[in-house]
Amino acid sequence: MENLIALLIAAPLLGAAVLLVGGRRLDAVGHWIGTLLSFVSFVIGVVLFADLLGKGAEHRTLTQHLFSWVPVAGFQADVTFRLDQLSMTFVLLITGVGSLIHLYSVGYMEHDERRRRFFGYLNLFLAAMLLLVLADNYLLLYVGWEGVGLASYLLIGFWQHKPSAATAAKKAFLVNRVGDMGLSIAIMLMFTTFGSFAFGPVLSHAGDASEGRLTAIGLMLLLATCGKSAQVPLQSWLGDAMEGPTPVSALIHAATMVTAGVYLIVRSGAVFNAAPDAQLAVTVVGAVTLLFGAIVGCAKDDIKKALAGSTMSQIGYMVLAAGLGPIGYVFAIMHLVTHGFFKAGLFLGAGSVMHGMNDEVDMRKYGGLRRYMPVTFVTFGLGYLAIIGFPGLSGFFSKDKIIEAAFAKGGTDGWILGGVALLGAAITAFYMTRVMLMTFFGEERWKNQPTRSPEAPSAEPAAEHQGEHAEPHPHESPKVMTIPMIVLAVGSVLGGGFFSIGDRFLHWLEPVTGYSEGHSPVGAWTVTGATMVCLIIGVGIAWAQYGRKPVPAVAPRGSLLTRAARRDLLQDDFNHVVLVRGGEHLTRSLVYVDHTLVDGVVNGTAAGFGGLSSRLRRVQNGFARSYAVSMFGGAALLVAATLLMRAV
Amino acid sequence: MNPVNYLYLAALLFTIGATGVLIRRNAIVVFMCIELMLNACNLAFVAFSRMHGNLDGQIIAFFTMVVAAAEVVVGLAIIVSLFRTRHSASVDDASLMKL
Amino acid sequence: MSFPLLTATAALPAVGAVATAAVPAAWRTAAKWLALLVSLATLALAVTVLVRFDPDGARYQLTESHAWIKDFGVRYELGVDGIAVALIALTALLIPFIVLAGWNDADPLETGSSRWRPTQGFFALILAVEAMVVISFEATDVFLFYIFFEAMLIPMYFLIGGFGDRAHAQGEEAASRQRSYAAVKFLLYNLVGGLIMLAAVIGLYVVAGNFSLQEIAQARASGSLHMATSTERWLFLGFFFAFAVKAPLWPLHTWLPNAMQESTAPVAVLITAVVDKVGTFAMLRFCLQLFPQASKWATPVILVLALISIVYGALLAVGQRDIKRLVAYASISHFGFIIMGIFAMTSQGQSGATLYMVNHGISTAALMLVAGFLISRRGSRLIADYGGVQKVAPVLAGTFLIGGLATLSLPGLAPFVSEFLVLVGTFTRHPVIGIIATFGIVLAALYTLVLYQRTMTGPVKPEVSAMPDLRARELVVVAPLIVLLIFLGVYPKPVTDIVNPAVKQTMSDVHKKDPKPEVEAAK
Amino acid sequence: MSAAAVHSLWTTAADPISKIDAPKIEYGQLSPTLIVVGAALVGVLIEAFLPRKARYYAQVFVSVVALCAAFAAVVGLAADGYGTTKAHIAAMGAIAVDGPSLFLQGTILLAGLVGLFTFAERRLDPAAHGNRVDSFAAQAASVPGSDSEKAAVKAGFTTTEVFPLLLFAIAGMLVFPSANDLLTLFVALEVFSLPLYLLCALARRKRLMSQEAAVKYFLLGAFASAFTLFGIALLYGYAGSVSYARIAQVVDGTVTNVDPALANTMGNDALLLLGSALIVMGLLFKVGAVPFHMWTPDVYQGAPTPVTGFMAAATKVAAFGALLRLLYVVLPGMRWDWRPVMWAVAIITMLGGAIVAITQTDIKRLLAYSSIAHAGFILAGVIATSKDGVSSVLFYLAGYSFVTIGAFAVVTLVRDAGGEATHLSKWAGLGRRSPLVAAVFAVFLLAFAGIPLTSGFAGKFAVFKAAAAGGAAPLVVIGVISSAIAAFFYIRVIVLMFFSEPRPEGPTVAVPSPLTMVAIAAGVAVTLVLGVAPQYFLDLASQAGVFVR
Repeated sequence: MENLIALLIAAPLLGAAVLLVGGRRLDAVGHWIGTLLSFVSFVIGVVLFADLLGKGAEHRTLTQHLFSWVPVAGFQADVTFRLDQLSMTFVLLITGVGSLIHLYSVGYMEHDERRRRFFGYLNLFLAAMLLLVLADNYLLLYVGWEGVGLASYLLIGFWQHKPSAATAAKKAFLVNRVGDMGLSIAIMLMFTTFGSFAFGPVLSHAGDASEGRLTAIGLMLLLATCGKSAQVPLQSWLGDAMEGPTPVSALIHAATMVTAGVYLIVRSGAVFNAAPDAQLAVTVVGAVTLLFGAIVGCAKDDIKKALAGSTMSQIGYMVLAAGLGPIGYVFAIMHLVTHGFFKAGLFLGAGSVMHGMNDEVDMRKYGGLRRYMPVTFVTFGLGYLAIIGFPGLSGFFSKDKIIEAAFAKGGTDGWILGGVALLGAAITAFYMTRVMLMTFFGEERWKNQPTRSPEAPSAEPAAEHQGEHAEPHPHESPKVMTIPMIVLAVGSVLGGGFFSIGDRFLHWLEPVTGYSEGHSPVGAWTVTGATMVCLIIGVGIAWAQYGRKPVPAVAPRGSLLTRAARRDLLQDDFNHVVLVRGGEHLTRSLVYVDHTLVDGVVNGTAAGFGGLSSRLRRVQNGFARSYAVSMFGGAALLVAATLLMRAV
Repeated sequence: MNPVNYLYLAALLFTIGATGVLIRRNAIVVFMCIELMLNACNLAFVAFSRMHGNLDGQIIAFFTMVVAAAEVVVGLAIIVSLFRTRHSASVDDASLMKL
Repeated sequence: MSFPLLTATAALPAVGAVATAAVPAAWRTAAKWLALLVSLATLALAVTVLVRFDPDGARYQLTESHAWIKDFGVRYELGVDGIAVALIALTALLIPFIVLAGWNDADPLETGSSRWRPTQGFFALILAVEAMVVISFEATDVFLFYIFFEAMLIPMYFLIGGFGDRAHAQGEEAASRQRSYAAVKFLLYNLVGGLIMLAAVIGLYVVAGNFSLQEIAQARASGSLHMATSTERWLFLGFFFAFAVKAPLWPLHTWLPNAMQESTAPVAVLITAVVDKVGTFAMLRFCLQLFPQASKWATPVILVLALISIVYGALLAVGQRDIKRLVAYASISHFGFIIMGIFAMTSQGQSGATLYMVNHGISTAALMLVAGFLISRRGSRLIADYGGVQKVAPVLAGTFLIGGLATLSLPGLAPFVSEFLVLVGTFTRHPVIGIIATFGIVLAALYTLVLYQRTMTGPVKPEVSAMPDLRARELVVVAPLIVLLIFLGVYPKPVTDIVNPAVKQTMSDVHKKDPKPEVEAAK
Repeated sequence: MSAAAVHSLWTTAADPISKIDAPKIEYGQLSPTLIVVGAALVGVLIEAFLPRKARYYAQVFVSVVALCAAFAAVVGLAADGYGTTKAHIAAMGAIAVDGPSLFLQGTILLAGLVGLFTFAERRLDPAAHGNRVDSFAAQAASVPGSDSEKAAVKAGFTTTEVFPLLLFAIAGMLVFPSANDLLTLFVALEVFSLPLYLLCALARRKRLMSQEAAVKYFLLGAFASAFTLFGIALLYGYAGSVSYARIAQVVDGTVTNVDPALANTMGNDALLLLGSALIVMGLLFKVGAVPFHMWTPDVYQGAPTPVTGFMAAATKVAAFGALLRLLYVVLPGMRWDWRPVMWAVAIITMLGGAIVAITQTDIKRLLAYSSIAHAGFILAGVIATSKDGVSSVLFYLAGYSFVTIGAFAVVTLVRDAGGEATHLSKWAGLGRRSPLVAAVFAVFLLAFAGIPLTSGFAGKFAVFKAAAAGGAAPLVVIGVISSAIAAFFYIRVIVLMFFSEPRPEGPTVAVPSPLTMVAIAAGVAVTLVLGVAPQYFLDLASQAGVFVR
């Protein structure tokens, strides 16, 4: 059975290879090849899942050793896969959502002449992501880790002729590299600490290592998480990443890749459990990010950016949970999965809206669309309810558990974290409601005015093929796009309930992640009640602002906070001033130094000898008598020296 | 008379000759100074020969004279041809090649 | 005695060089084909060496030894260990691609004087360089090594100065001036290094009485040959200086950018990918074996210099406007990694360094050659003159990107493995240095992606709008390199298996053991 | 005939005639010199009695035969073991027949032979009025540009006297390194100097420069030899004899039967130091060591190029031979006095020559300065004061002389309207015009620069090795540095030839006769052989590394 594991990765990898090397002759069928192979991978995943279910809880870990990768003395890296409940969960999420989005993209990318390559990249991403979650050692995981980074780089920058896209792609890769640095240092630390970096030895011996080292490792892993999962302070790339085609945003920057950080922390649970300081840092990062993202989400008028903000904050929840240790791991993953459903659904909905609106992304130019695209409206609506945690829907269960866990951490930390989590819930309700209202309700602000206002340039130049400046004619998207949305909507409605009733998910994951019942100072129902209150407050405020009054087509100046939030709370400005400008100055001055100083010394020496030479040759003045003088002097010196030698 | 004095004289003559080479312009004079130096050497040889009581020095003096004569032959030839070309026997005029 | 395989491997290209040079002016194409065939034949020989070499056998294999210059205590001694084998294979592998890539670079512009035969000269010189590089990898006699270490400067010098890059903004006059400046700088810089080494070589002879690497190393090990500490250090410095110039180590690097910028892409590859490797190789083989104590003594300084090279080279690469200069500075950064790995004095570091030499050779070749194709199309080396190439020449852009990704050592491509090994190897002994060096990977991403973004993406510049995509010959050059990059990235074991035993030997030469992990968890 | 011999005649004159015994001269062992001298005399007779047309061929024939015969004689002697076991002092203590002298004589003879070929070259200059001309003045006596000169040229005169002069010079050089007493040394010095003075004056083109060169060379040479002579006088005063053996004994203090009357002069160190210093200075002048080098560039530039080539090669060989013998046979006792001084000389010579050469613009001057730098390198070997030192110097000289002659031979090929185009700027792009010549010259330059696989490298290595072994490590380092500086200007020439565009009015490369071709070919061959497989010659040199005392 375990021999199937490699096939999980092989299928999409094959697809990527075929599509990218195949060339134009595959343009006609490329997208179908890609979709097919991702479904194949999904089916294999399901088969393996069934197999795992068949086994006893403790035997649910399959490993497949392919070959020895980098054997150097003590440094032994193998290509070995490990399929346990945790990675199984991810495999299903990735391949499942992935396949749906492949399907969706067939319709979405219809008009793009580079569609084949797009699917090639998508397959590449699937392969890398599966490698990431299936790897049995950190180095192999690192390969997948950077692999997904590459795929995301290629896909964000898919419309390379747009400078903004190219820049965004570069930014994403660079910021991720900073995170990757953390991961590689973590691996080195593991090697020096345990003499290995395979999950088995490291996690089983985590207890024996000194806490200092473990903390270091934990913090480095956290750094990696910040990069990949867009956590503060490395979150800045996610917003720009929305330059990529919407399916990409849905798959990579909502459902799967950005959650890799959570996987990393949960996977390394053993290390964190033994390093409380590192855990605290994790929770702090999570808490900060969940507020940060939420606030940013409130201010954005670009529907995708708003959703991106929300993604950030939802991942904040997961990281927070993961930071809580055994009491949180399971719920982090659970929220991750449900979030995968509804956030993907939301993005696909947004894509569908843009598809109908000539790729307009500015929500202020939407309005009242529910009549024109009912399916999108319904699915998006369900996703919306799920994310704000409407009772009974999946978001409700998963988020609620996290908030409980946060309180359950106990002590002041517990109160603070819990409070933050609650606040976050309120804000979430607010901004999601805002999106909902601005898009589907209110009067139709897109009437009798061309889209594409200069101040809000569209992300999707696929529209170049249609008339840009015509007034949009909103219409429902084709089946191939709506079906995935419907499926995801169903998932986001039922998922949470299915997982939580009878703690199915808990029992499934516990053997891997471990679980300890936290005793929270406040009762479970109190928390739920509080959440509900926050929910209502958030929705209420949003309704008051965007439901009752008409939405101005041009954004009002807004409060200081709003303006800051529009600019991602000035994070980019900071980066620009400190890193970009500073870096430019540094490099420029270094180039100068290299040329004038380092090279100057070299050329200077040469010039020096030249000068000396031209000075010395003047002695050779052509007069025989002066030559005679020098001889005479020489003779005198010679004699003198000889006598001197004898004297001393 | 102490033969050492002859040595001093020889040294003096030699120095005079050398100085002449350094300060005189006319090639002929310069050349004569060189001859003077050679003669100073001869004097030294003879003096030493006397002091050592063997004749080698005196014989060497004869050899020196022969060599000097040969040198004169060659030297005058060269200097004369130079003079005929440039109509001046000044050593300093001959300074085409320098640096 | 058996067939002198090593001699043949070195001699074949030498003979080929002479033959190629002798081809009459009119038959230019014939000369090209001859050169290509010779280089392929050499590759075949190199592969035979690779096959005949037994990783677990004696340290030096396929040895040959003949008396040469008795009075200097010099013998014609050849022998290869794993490291040498790997590098010989790399050299022999790259030369055919270099020849193929430079196919039309040396065609005479004006069909003027019939006696001036640039094309023949070009390929003859390339083969000559190959011969000398190969033999200096094989030599186990210090003097023999030194001779070719120095002699290879001459053909390189003519390659740089004689066959410059045709893409020049300021016209041919300025071009030739800058070219000969670069060539002279290259030659003098390396000559100075070499001469200082000569002093050390002589010193070594005075101390040791012969030049046989094995004899001296054994004598040192057995203690029968005692060197005063100061003597050993001076000699070490003399050797190291030459190697540090050759494998540019900050601050002795400034010749490389000029040389690479002015020479044609294939020659630039020849410089960084092949010739400079002799320097790093020599550090590993001669510095560490002959002067173990001094090597350990100098390690801290060298590590710091290497570290500076890494960061400094990367930062300067970011600041470049000229594609080739950028690659040059990137190479400087990479050589920093290699040297760091060598002097980390750990198995990972040194295996990584050796692997790095191979991988860097391949990746630079890929990137630089594609860059060369690009430059030859547009006739400019300035990054600013490009833009949107990806739309008009997707394959070119794709290969360029892969080359770039290899340069930033993306996992899955060969350089990643070696770079990570070097980092780990350094980290285990010098954590701080290891961590700072890790910043290099971020900077690498920066300069590579900036280069790619500025040249390949964005709106299509009018000058490049008519740019043709890669031709068949060019694909033949690039494709195998890329395949190799991926293969060695996924399965480097073949190389490491060859290298590891040799590294083990070197480690024992310097009496170093890998540091033990805190917790013995590995099985 | 040595002073000692004459002395015995004198002292015995008073006694009865019967007691006179003829001095014993080993003619066989002196045969090389005697052959050359004889040939030179024959040459003089040829000038006297043969018709003009026939002279050239007769002279060339005689000279070639003589040099070959002399070389054969040297080889024969060496084969007889005179170089090693049977080495001894011949001609009543005047001449030493031992390894060094035979090796150097062989070298000088070969260099002379090759030089002779360049002398005899008659294809380079365009034929004047239908008769072939060589690079020597039609009639040395006629004033440049005068009618008599035109007439001489028209009549197709040629100065065939150069051949006997060359032979005389060679004869002197053969004696110089093997001279075993100071008088012989001095006579030999003059014998080979005087013909060279004349040869310098005989250029066909640029006669003014040629004459100027001659004057400078002559005056300074005579000046130098006067110093030498004075030094000899002082040493004679010091030791009471001019024979090397005797002086050495006195220096070592192992002298017997001191006449108390001479105690005040005998063994007076002041005399010794002064004397030896002055003699050494005379030799350093011939070698062209800083600060006695200043004649070198001017003379090298002004003299006819074949003469320059011969001079640069052979003079150095002979002079260094003599210097070695002086320092190793006569003055080993006072090694600690002269070594530091020679250190200084060697250092400034290496650096000075190399540095000044950087900015030269005339190829002949450039080579002149490079020869100065090389003198410095050789001095490093001399200082080693070991058997290795001797043999390394011998080897270096052998390699160097051929490279030099070859290089200057190439210079004679590159010509424009005004004769040889020696200004560097005219050499631009030579590699494009005539790759072969440029390549050959490049080989010579690389040999000068001491690039491996050339004789230059082997020689330099041998010398530095000896020096380092002799405890002169700092000297080696400085030598290495100055070779780096020197490399710069050799490379400049190569850059000029290959990397710069040819000038439209640039010089043409004349196609030489087999004579010059042989000279150049010999240069290349020796350069490469001594570079790649030097062992045999190193053996030769090290066998010849012992002086007889």
